Amino acid sequence: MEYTSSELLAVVASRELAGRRTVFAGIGLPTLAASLAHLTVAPELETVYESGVCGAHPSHLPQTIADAVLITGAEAVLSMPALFGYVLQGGHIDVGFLGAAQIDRWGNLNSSVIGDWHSPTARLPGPGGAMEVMANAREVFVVMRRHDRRSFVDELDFCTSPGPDRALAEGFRPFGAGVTRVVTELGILGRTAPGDELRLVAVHPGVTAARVREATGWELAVADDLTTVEPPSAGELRLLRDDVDPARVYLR
Amino acid sequence: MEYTSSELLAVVASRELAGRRTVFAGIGLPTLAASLAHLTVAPELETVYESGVCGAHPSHLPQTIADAVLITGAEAVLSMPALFGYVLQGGHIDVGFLGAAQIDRWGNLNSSVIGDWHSPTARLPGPGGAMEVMANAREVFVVMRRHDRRSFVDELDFCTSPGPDRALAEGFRPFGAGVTRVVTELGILGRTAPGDELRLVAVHPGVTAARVREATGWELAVADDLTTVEPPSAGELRLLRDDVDPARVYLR
Amino acid sequence: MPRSTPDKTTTLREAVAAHVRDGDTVSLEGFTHLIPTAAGHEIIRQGRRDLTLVRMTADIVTDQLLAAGCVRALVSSFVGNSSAGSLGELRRRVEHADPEPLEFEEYSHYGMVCRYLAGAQRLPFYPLHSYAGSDLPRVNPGIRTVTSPYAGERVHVVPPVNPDVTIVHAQRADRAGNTQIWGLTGVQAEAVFAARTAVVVVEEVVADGVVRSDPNRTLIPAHAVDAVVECPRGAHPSFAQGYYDRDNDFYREWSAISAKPDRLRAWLAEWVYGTADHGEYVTKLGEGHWAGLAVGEALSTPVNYGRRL
Amino acid sequence: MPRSTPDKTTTLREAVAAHVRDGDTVSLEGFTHLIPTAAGHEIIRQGRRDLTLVRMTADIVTDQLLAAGCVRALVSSFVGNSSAGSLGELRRRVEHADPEPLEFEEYSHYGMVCRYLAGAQRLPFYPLHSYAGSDLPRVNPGIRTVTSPYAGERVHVVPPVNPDVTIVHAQRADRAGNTQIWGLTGVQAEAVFAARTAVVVVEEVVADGVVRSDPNRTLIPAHAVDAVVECPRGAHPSFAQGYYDRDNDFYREWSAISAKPDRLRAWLAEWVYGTADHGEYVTKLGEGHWAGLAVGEALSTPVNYGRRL
Repeated sequence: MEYTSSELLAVVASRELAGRRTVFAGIGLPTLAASLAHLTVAPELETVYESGVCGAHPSHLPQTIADAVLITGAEAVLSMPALFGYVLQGGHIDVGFLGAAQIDRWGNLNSSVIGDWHSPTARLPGPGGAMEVMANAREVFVVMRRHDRRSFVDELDFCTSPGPDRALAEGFRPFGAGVTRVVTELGILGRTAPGDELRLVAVHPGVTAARVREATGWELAVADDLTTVEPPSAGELRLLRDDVDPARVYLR
Repeated sequence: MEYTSSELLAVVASRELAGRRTVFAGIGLPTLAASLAHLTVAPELETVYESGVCGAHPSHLPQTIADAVLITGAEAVLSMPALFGYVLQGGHIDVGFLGAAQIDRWGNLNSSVIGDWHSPTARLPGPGGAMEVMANAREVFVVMRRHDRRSFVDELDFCTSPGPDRALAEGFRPFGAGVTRVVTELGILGRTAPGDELRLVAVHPGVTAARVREATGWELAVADDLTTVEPPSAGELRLLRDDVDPARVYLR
Repeated sequence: MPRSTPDKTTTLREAVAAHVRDGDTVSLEGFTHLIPTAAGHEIIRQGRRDLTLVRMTADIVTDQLLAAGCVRALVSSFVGNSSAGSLGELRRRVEHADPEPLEFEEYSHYGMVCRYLAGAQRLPFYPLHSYAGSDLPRVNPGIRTVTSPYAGERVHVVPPVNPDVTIVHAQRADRAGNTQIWGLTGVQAEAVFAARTAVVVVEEVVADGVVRSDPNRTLIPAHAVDAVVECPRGAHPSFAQGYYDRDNDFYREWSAISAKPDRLRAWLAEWVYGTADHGEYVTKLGEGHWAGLAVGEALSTPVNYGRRL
Repeated sequence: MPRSTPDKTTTLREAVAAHVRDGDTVSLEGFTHLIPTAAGHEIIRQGRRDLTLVRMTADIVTDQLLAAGCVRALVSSFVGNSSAGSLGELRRRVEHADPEPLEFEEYSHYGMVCRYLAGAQRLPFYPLHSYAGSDLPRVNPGIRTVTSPYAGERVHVVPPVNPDVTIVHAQRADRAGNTQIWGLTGVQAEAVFAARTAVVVVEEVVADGVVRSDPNRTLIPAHAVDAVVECPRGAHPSFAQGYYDRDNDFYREWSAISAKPDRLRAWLAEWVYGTADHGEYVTKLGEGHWAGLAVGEALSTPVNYGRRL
């Protein structure tokens, strides 16, 4: 079956949620991935949103992390002190999904500025809760639609959300593993523990390691056991199209 | 009109609530005083209970600070982090009512032990939230039914809830004024600011300053303008008996 | 024995006139849900200047306050038009000091929450784990560290924020200010408790009995509130759970409106300066528009608080 | 798209057997309301030893656990039989080490709340204003100070508490553990979030739809809960708002029962060891007794969560 880039990313990310209990999801691809995982590899997965929603059962696919349809019928809606303090900082999140404008080889993220913080070329939205997700989730998955040298950089313009290596370097003991998976249009980068660099662990069908290295702003290491991503199955695609996003809110 | 000691104390304490917006009340005489004040000197007074209840409108006189009748029909019920953190420590309480086993001349209170803390002669209930009320209410009223040398002591066996003088001596800037009024079976002791000792400011009809000094464990100072407490009026007693405590739960 | 509750109801015009002064630190909270837009518009109409605006998610109403020249400094953790695009005025001021510079203090979401928590609890600081390794403390001297007196580890801290005035929007309150919110409750209670003065704007001022039938729903008790304003649909283009839905089209439109300074100012002239109050703004949008944001019914199952027999 | 929620329901016997081990730090919370008495009795029946019991208001169930020899150490902020009198066993152990000593760590109420707050938030300490000038820090080395990195003032701090297991009682939960509490909510959510393992005992396990009709009422989300136990009337002699009233007579009676070691032990033999489970305890009390604690109806006014049209 044919599939789009969005469908590929959603399916690949959903598979990574196998066996996880709780996921902190943003809107768009992470929500698609979590919703598909409910139907496939992680039926009991509890999706938690920054807005305070735990265990959403929305009637429609949500358009924001605070969409009214996420609240009606949810299992719990918590205040932000409880959500950020007890749930996230308390260590209850297995996987957090994040995006960013820039990522480096250790999985540090920039979502604040392009250029100098004091007089930026481009002012981006900033940290939001990403810094908290990075510091407190057991691991972080990054989904980046575009894989190019503007986003996969040798050096961040600004480090908004630091991985555990930067925390350790400043003498703080990190809680989680930081970014362990980066899913892009070209393949999957992986990393297991503080000290590790992100390495190319899988490519999508038809993509070469050389092409991924070319699109990456640092000397990207390639895993010895580099694999090719299993394409979305007919079953996965059917669930995604018919059950998860029948109105094609995010699937294009 | 004749009146009991409980009625006298409740009426005298209620008058002290004139013009106050919020009172942190325990059960018994403080609740009677606050309830009477609603009907007399402070109609808009909001009564707050340690249990989390704000603005109670009970159907029956409550028997504990957590009585179910305080919750049904209340204006708000808060969690303990909100009650202690935001309301009390946040500085929203004008007057807190406290009792104690021992009080000294600066209004420091002991509710923990008689004797040594490590091997006490009598283990008392301990701080509860009294320490928080003392530290965070703008002022504290103490109601002590018995006025004798066992309770009004030269030196506390243990200081559970310290007034602002002790905080200052340790280099902490206190928030409230500490104990400003002590209402007893013999009269009223008063104190206005850190550094002040409690002084006898009023006696009940028929009580002499000498008798109060005799019942007090330190050299009790007497105000130059010592007054005699105005006895409960017929109106106050009627409200107390007919409207506040018709079942005679606390009025004996 | 019941107290007679004070009546703090007033109009938005009077509340802003009485409680928001030039130079004030003003907190407007509401995380996507219940954003106090009507209050922001009234601040614009009354021409307040030199405000320090404290708001976790600086979004459309922030861009409008900036464009109207009300704001000297912004304290925030997310400066974007949700997922719908950019805030044009904010970006011009930050990127080009156009038409004037903007002082900007950046925190993370939880950093902002903790600033309110410290403010509400009268604490000198509040600890959190967010900033270890980030560049943010390098550009924000407000973010510091403290060493634990137990195992000796360091932890980051943020300072309290105590706004001169906090304004929040809610579904309902009684006339004394006991305020009930459902759906996303965000950080509204903490922002109110942290403030020296608090104004609550509500969809409905309801009878005392409605509030008292469910005291656990009261997130903000009366003693923390100075003024209560009834202002239906006052959160548009954001939403009020159970009252009206989010105007997602307007969010998308705002990216285009705010991209051009002239177009943004024309919008303000028409929709804010050109309306006497929020009632006119609501009417101007038209009932057809509101019909598109209408929501159906999904009632909570009542709980029994019990009654002594 | 909806998840299929896990089923965590079990019996009190199984929950205690699985989650409470000798030597554990066990938190039982509930401030006057919703005291987890049935869970305490089951711990006694199963003969746990050397527990460190963490409980703000150490009251009747604490005295019973002490008398049954389950508790080595107590962490508490109020050790009394509410306003009804004394806890005989606790006083004997503290005043006379009779029949054995009791390690006792004393905090104030808010100090305990802050210990749970620190535990729930994985913080190394939590600051508060309560202890300045008190003798308590002299006898409790857990209470320390930190200097603010802003104005330089000192503030007291308490350390986190992270119980091995927290057990709370609540009105209702779904089978996954989404727990709804109304009336006094105390510090139950924080005690659960602070714990490594959490057991929720409820008056009723309800259908998912009941909980989901009012998600703001859920104070404890499923992911924080390991076991859900349906145990009606499990809070007696305390109360469950809307279900049954407080047994004030029993509180008064306890002061007499606990005054004499023999009488206390006879009470345990009859009412705890002599009943197989809480169901038998409830039956033994008799329907006449329960009729005296019955409450009438005072329903909350439903709120509308809204539905997309």
